[in-house]
Amino acid sequence: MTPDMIYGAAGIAVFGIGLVGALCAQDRLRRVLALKLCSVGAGFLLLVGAWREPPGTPDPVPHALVITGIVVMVSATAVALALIRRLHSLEAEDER
Amino acid sequence: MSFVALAAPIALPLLLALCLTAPQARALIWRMMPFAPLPALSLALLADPPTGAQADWLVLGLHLGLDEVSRLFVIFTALLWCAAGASARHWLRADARATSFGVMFLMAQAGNMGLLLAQDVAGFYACFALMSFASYGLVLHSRDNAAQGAARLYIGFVVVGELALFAGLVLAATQAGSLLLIDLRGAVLSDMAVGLLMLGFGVKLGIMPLHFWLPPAHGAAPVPASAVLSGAMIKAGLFGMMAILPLGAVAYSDHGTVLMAAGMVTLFAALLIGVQHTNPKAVLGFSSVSQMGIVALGLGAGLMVPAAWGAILPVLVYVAAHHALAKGALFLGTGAFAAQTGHAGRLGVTLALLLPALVLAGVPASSGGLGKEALKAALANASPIWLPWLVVALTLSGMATTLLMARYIALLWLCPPKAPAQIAPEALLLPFLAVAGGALALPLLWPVLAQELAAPIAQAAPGGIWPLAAGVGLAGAVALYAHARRIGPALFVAHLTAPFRAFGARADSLLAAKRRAARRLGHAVPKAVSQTATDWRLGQTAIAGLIAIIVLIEMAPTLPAQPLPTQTLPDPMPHSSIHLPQDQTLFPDF
Amino acid sequence: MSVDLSPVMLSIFLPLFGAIVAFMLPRAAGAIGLATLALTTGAVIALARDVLINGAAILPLGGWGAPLGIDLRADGLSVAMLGLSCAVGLLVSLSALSSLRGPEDARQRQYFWPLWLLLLTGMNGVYLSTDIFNLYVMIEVIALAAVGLTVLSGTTAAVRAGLEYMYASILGALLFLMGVGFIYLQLGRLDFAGLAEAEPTGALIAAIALMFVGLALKTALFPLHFWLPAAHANASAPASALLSGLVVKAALYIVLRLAQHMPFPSETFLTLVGVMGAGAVIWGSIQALRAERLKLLVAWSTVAQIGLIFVAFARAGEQGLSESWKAAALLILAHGVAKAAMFLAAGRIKDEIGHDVIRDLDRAPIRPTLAQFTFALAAISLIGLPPSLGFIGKWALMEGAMAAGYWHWVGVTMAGTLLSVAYFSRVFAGFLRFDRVRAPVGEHQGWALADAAPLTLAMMAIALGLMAAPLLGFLEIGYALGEAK
Amino acid sequence: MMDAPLLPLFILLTSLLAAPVLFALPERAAKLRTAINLGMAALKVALVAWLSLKVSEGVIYDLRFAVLPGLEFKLQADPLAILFIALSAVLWLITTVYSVGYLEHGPHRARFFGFFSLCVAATVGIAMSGNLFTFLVFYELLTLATYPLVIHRGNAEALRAGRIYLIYTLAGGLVLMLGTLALWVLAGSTDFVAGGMLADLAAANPLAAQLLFVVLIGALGIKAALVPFHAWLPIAMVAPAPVSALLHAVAVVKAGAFGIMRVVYEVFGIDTAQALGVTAPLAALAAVTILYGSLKAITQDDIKKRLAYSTVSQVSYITLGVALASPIAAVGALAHLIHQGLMKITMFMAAGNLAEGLGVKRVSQMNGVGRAMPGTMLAFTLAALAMIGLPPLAGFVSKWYLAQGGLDAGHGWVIAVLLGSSLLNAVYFLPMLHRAWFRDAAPDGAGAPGHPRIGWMLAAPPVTTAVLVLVAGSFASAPFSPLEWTRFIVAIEYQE
Amino acid sequence: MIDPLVIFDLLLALGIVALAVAALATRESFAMIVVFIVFGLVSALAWVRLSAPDVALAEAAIGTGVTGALLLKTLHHLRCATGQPGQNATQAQISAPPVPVGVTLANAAFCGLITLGLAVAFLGAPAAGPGFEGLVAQAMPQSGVEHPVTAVLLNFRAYDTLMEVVVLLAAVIAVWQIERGLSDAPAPVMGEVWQGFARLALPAIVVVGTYLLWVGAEAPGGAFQGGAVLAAVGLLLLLTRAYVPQPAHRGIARGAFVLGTAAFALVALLVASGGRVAFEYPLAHAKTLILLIEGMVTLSIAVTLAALFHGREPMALKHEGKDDT
Repeated sequence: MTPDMIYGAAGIAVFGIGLVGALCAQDRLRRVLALKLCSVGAGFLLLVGAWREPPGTPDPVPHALVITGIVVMVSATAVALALIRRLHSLEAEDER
Repeated sequence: MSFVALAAPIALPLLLALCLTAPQARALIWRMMPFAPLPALSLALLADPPTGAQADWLVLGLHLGLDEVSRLFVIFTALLWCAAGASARHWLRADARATSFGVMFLMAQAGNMGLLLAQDVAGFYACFALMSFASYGLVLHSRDNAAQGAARLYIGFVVVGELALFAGLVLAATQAGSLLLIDLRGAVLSDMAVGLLMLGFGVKLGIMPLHFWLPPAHGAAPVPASAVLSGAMIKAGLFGMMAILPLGAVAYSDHGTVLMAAGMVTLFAALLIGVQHTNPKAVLGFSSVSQMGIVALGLGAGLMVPAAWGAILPVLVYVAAHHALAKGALFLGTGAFAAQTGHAGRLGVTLALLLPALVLAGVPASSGGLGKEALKAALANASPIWLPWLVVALTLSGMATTLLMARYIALLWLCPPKAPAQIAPEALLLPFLAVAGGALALPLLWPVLAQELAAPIAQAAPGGIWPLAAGVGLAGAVALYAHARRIGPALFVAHLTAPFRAFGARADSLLAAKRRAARRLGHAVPKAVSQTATDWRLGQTAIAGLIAIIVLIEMAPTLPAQPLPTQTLPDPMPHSSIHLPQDQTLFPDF
Repeated sequence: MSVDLSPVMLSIFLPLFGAIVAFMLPRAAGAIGLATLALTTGAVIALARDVLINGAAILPLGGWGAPLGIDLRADGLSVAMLGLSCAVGLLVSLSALSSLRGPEDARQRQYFWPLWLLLLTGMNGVYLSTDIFNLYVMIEVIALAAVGLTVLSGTTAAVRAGLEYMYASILGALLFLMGVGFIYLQLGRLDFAGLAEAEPTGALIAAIALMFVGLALKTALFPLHFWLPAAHANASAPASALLSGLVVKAALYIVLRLAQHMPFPSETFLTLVGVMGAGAVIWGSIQALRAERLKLLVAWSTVAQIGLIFVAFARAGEQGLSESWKAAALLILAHGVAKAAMFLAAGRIKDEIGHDVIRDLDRAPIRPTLAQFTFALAAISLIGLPPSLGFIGKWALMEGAMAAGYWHWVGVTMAGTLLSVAYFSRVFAGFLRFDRVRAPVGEHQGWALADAAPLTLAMMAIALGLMAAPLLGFLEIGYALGEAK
Repeated sequence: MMDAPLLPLFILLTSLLAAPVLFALPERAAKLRTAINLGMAALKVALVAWLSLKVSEGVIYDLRFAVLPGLEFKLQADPLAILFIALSAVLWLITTVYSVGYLEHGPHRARFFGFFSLCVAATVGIAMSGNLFTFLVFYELLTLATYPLVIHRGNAEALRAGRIYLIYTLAGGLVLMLGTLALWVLAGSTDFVAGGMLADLAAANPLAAQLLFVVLIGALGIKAALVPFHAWLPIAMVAPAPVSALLHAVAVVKAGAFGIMRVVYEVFGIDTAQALGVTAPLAALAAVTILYGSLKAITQDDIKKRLAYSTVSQVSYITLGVALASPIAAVGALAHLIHQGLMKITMFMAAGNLAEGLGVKRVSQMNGVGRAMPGTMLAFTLAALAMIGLPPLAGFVSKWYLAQGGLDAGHGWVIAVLLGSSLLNAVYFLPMLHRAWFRDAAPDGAGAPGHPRIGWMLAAPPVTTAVLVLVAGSFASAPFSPLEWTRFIVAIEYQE
Repeated sequence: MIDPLVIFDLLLALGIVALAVAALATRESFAMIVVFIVFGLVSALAWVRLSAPDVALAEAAIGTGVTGALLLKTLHHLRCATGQPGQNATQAQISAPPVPVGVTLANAAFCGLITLGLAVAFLGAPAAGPGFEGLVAQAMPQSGVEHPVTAVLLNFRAYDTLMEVVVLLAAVIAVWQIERGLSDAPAPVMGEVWQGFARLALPAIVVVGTYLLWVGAEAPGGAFQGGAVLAAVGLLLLLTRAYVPQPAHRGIARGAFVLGTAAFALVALLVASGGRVAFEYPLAHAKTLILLIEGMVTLSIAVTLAALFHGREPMALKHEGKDDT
């Protein structure tokens, strides 16, 4: 039982949960959030792969990748949320 | 072989005829009518030819006997008489002149049997005459104008024929110096004698120009009588020639030429004349004439080239048997047809009639087809000058017969023959079917019956279909033409295309309906599927499903090979160990 | 100090700088965009020449070299794809210049160019990349820019479709990222060369599954096509042309590349891919037959055609993969050019007639003849009639399938062809029917410079078929799938 | 005379390049359009004459470039090609004149003539195709170019006809593609080689070869209107008269028949095909088509429909001649390719004149039209008599050779088929002639002899082709006549 | 003998999974976002346990902080636009027919299967297997920086990082394009929503900022983390309306957005001379160049993130009607 196994399993579980949410959720915000969970799961996987038993130092490359992933994800989230807001306004207009 | 056995075939009918005059016995005798030829039949079947017996005490010394040829004649003649007798019993049940018919019928039968069995000139001639004159009564039976005319014509020809025959026999007997037919066959006869004999027998055969009596007579006689007239009695002419003329011994090329030419003419002229008649039985009569033309061809060839006679003889016997059965069946069938009261019955009988008609026309491998082919083969030995013409003529005669038969069938429906009142529709069927069956089965039965005489038949080619097909086509064309003439060409074309149009329209509407249904379905199903997929968000499910399926597909083969390596030490990859600094190669131990 | 500007770098960085400048100077965006496209095309031509002469070119960014650094690699297939994106991009840009001319389009114009140039950056980046994580970043660039283009028209339908597209894009990218994670876990490196040495272990299988489905989602392979028709049908014409002609091809290209380098999956998996493709062909065609609007029909036809490309990919099973990718690549190129032409033509028709309801096309008294002609030419290539490139692609597909004895793929292709005839002929009937118009028909009123670009594209789709042999030879440069296996 | 190896290409380009120019011309530039049309058509005739001279001298033309590795796009000018090109070039010229007159005030002329040119280009391409692949390319081009012509009228009926036409022909094209591919995969080549090239395949895998034959002939049979693939042809006659004329005489059905010829002679080879036992069924199918088409023609009242069914019947003469596998029959078949074209184009143009000048579209309206339009009807009469097969007209010559070929091949039934067909031809043509010449027009009917207003451009072409019908029959044995050229070809195909 | 840290890890992992489930299972949207933010912070904690402090920082600042802020802002917008603050507005919007339970179950079952398969694959993979650390260690001296993550981000895989910045640029362009001419939701004052956010986010920012400082002492900073912290300042400025975006500022904003990308790309291109390829910094100037890039990128990121939060392009009010068409 090392942290990499524990968190690896947790990461995959989070990814799976996120996937369920992304596929099943109808609420737009919730779908975005579920996708974010998936990305956290993917981050876990990479970090676990980078982890080395102390006193080894972890592989820095996946760390960089995860940071990139986080930034990419926040960009995508921002666009998706902007679309949600816009669509909401348009639908509200259409209803009126 | 006892004389009694040989005489019984003649005696029994005569006896029955005698009894028929007694009113008390009439019912019984009529019932026995079909069995009158039985002695002849049993004799022919049981006897071992050649056999003979003589009664010198009778006439000029009566010789009765049976050789291989006459045995075969007796068999089919007797069969036909049987059937005709059975048929006559019903046909004449309510007829006022039944007794006279019965007497004549039996007497003709006796004559017919007698001439086949007789082996001396006098006996032969007597029986021949008995048969011919008794038949007069049969022809005259209905006493109406047509019958009167036909009977007049008939008797005229019979008389001439008998005269000629008589003269010829006399001359022949003189020149042969014997009264025995077998001696006549071996003797050198004068041209005159042969010519007279030919004339005499030619009348019976109905070879042109001696045929005038035949169709009217066959048309006028009651059905059972026509059957025997056409099936059995005209064969007497053939038998006579075979029995008396020195065929195979002496060449009579002039006579042969005449006979052949007459046969050739007969073959086609009968057709041309026949198609113009409207009485189906008269048409059958012409068909008989035409068929006898074929026989005449064979005889003529035999006369011309004696060497070929050995091959021709068995074929002619066969052709005679074939014609007797087929034509007898057709006549009896005409009666059966006339007796039918319902449409279905008529249709059934017509279909059954098609069989003997086709056999007669020479369907390949049927008795007709085989006979024709065998004859062609046999004639190959005869005159090389005539041969091609003979072959063409025989071939075309198939076509012609087909045409006649088509005409006959058409006339059956257009001018149906009349049957006596109060006749049971099914009564005449049995004899008809029996004879028709005989005609059909002839190729199978013949080898059993004829033994070595059957060889040419067994070796004959089955014959070609195309004369028949051409005949059918021509007949169809003529029918169509007639039909078109009757209803007008425009209407005719409309009628012709009507079934296609109707079929087309129905198919179109069916197709259109199916197409509409398919289109509805084609609109509805994708719409529903698409709606469901959208509503249920199946695309999302597909994402997960696909990943799962691919993982399963790909992992399935690897799983058994790779048990879960949960607790195993990971295998250090080569390239990783190369790059790892030494102080970091610490792997966790569990 | 002279800067060493390799065409490989330029074909990525020129659009990037173009996007930046176009974003900074919205008023001149059109001119900048066009100039950028022209320059980029020039760079790609230079690159093509280079590749043709020297073979595949490799550029180790930062001088590190894989696996630590990132290599860019240009071989025949990459350059062909670059050429596709530039050629189609240039002509679509021309068309966009004329179609986004009005004052009411000011806003679209302002954003179209930066987004489109960023999209081009992303696509060119994909075609030159040799690193799977880099591919992930690139497809995200593409995704964001593409969604921006999708919703450019601003209608409710477009935004709704764009949102759905966004979800699909993010999910696809995340699946891909997860696959990258597994590959790292197994191999410890992320470059293509590393993949080639791999054995199919559990982690790699998981990676393949995740990455393939992620890419299939992005390229809208049936049954993951649900987002595409609405997105492509509701975008404005140039955007639709770019989305349908180019964007989906990026993910397809990655599939081809992975097939080249991965220890590729089993026969069963390939069959599954083919079956999905066949499903796309059938279902896409059926929906195209039902579609009521022209652009929707064209969008559904994209679904069908993408399916066909996957059929081409799977046409001869595992053994035939070393040849099958060429058929797929030909079909990708053919579809890219022809579909762009078709969407532009459909946009022109909609502009001229005022609507794009198929059943009412024949009521219009104005017939944009040239646009209709363009549409028909593009349809010829998409149907696969000779001598178009689409025909050559289908020929290659069926030839391989036949030679391998996979007659079912031949059947699918033929069925797809017939169905495409059926749905496109719906449109032709609308073009050529005149008895429902009361007013006199003005046939030649559709003349416009705007037709030039789509017409050129459509002619290219036809003419490229005659150049298939050299094209095929070019594709093979540096693509050593057989050796990699 | 200088030698130009690109001559076949030029011949192709005269019409292929004319098409875009014609498309681009504005609708009102009628004079310029006519000039281009006629100029190009005349140029093509001249080039074809030159080409045929060269080919008869033994010059070989062979242009090719690779489309895919090994797969070539190949143009060649062999005598068989010349035969077909000459037909299309001459008839294109005549039909162009006719079309210009026919469409004088009609709509969409730019489109019409553009596609008309493309159609001829495709036909010429089909003729000069050096392999089945090239053939396929032009075959599909022909489909695409004729579709707009068929639906030129742009109404519901035309569109329906066009849809059916498109479905049939594109399906045929697809099957042909399948067959070509299969040929390519199985034999490694799609080239047309005199004497055929499938002997090895037929020996190794007869079943595959037979299937291939069925697929290829089935595909080509759709355009050649073999029963049961003939349904599109009578429907497609909604097209304008010049289009129908071209479709029936030169372009589409002939392309199918020509393809059958190429496939039987130069892909399979007549000996191989016979060895495979596939020619007899083909001959039977052709015979059925001949009789069926004639029978259907009898019941049609619409003149063009009657002519269309007549085409179904007549074109199958060509197939029959090919399938009989006898050099004499082949001469008949090839000659009929030309003769039928001349006869049928005459009749369609005459029918178009009747419709234009008198409004007569049905047989029942034809009473007395002979007096109203004597020239047109004379041409029609000549062509009809030729169809029936009266000497010395063109139709007689081809029928004569077909009959002799049938005997030569041991198929006596062919004579029956030919006689039956001639009889039926008489049945459906003679009433038309009877009405036209011997009946008086109904005083107020559609055929009332008013003042038919047709210009010389409509009147002259049918007369010209009728004269050609007469000449081709009367001088059948003169050098450069279709018949003589045909013998030249057959000598090559049968490698005598 | 179980290491207490293992117990801690187990509990943390369980907590993470539970929070993930809770975030999706919570019906109320606001609560959902709150749970998500907690989840993000706990995950960041777990990442610290995986010796990835930089990543944890980035996750906390950007993945959780900025994302949470974006979500809350969107929720606020949705509620205000329907005019029913307090209602669960987002769910009221859904008019699609309900998905059958069977389909949902199938989804869940498939996802379970996938998770299982991934878990198997994960366990089958070489634990702590091969990696880049050796290569990185070898290359560090030439990278110009001391911190390996920074070296990877800005040197070894600088191309990725450039493209990441491009993604941000694309995002902000797209967002500006998407949210056009909308009348702003009622003034984003510190209502109940924002108070909730502030309660949770501000401490997080403080924690993050502190940790960033700590990291910064050890290595020359993380651009993204720094940018995020700066962005947080921007958010607060926007929220408190201390700064109201003006149409006139658009040019500057654009400049700020592209600054990082442009500088990065220019440097990357221009170093390619004298046998060097793109991104190959001359060793002598590597540190300077990287610092320059980092600075520019940090600035761009901060402004971009703030703009993403703000959403629409600032427009003059009079134009709004027109632009809406």
